Amino acid sequence: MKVDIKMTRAPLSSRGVSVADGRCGALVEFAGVVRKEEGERIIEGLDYEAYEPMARLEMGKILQSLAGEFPCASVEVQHRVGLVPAGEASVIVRVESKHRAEAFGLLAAFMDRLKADVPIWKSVP
Amino acid sequence: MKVDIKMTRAPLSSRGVSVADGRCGALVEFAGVVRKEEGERIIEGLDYEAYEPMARLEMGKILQSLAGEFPCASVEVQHRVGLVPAGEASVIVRVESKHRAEAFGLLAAFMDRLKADVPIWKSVP
Amino acid sequence: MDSVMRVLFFAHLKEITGTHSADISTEGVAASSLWSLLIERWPALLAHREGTRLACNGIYAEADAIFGNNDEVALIPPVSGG
Amino acid sequence: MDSVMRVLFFAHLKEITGTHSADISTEGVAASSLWSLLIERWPALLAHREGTRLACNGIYAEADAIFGNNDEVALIPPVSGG
Repeated sequence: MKVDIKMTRAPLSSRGVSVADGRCGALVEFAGVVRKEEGERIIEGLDYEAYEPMARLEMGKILQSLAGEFPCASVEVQHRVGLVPAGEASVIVRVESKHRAEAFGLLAAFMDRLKADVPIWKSVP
Repeated sequence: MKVDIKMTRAPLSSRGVSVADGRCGALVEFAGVVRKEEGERIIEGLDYEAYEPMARLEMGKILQSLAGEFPCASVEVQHRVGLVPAGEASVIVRVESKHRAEAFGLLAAFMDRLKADVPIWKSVP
Repeated sequence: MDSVMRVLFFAHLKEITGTHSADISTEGVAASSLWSLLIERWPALLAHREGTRLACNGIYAEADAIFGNNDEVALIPPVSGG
Repeated sequence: MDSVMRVLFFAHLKEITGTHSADISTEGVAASSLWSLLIERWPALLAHREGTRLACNGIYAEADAIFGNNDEVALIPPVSGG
């Protein structure tokens, strides 16, 4: 499984899902987007802080540990750090796989693990 | 839940997932892509035939029936008909929701139901 | 033209019947009778009866449905979209 | 500089300690002793001990881990990425 992990302060970019490697029948892109409402408050954005070397390492380990159960062709993760304005993506995950079941499975499991174990913290600035 | 269903002979277009409505925290785009390999054969593409009025109706009914369990803000479905070259998307589904769980749930359930009940047929030309 | 039922064929059923649609004059026919009528005309349809669902005016029909004039009845073999 | 352990603080722990990192001179210290040492210096950390994990050189540490010179030990409060 090809894995690509990027952490950046710049806005994340989506490649879209209209064309894929001809061996893959499923392509999924997921974006986690900062909502304007945090509880009862209207916010301008969220500030993301990361322990970057460990965050990369941990994301790689999580993906490798999921590759057996959900064998996909490739996974790209982009996570933004610093201030992310409301309406923009804090994380984008793109998965290509032969069939959709493993792409959906990997994506859902990865997001659960990301939110449980990857050293990234958000706060209202 | 806003629902938009499109069937077209033209290549499908993906809007990407980098920006969303500020009330939505999750944005997913899924593409089902024609694979170069169909069993042992290498194919140029697949031909999709649809009973279009019923296909639209059925997709709308499926989405409405899933909206209770998976309340999402919006769902857009594009399904291509006619010849779809290998490497190109035959279907693109875009879901926006407050949290990711309902977007993932709706998408997976919709694709299962689409493949079971929507009157569309593919064949090797 | 206003007292005719149209029957639609898709995918391999279209090849078996050699047509995308057939008009049938009838005052009203149950699903099972419609099948008999179609199989009489195209015996090769028999092998596909199991697994093929009927839809009436774009909605899957119940097993005990009665189809009437002006209805558009479609034979829906196993689908494979997506 | 080559016989020092660096301890990193993130999120609200950084505000509690007033620093992103602290260097500690030690020959080797168990996880529980490190906590004692840190809480002695910043008592407010005590309230955050439960729920905060330790990582050593970018890897979550076991409860019985021993940290030594040149290790980078991070206090990882509950994460909230994604």
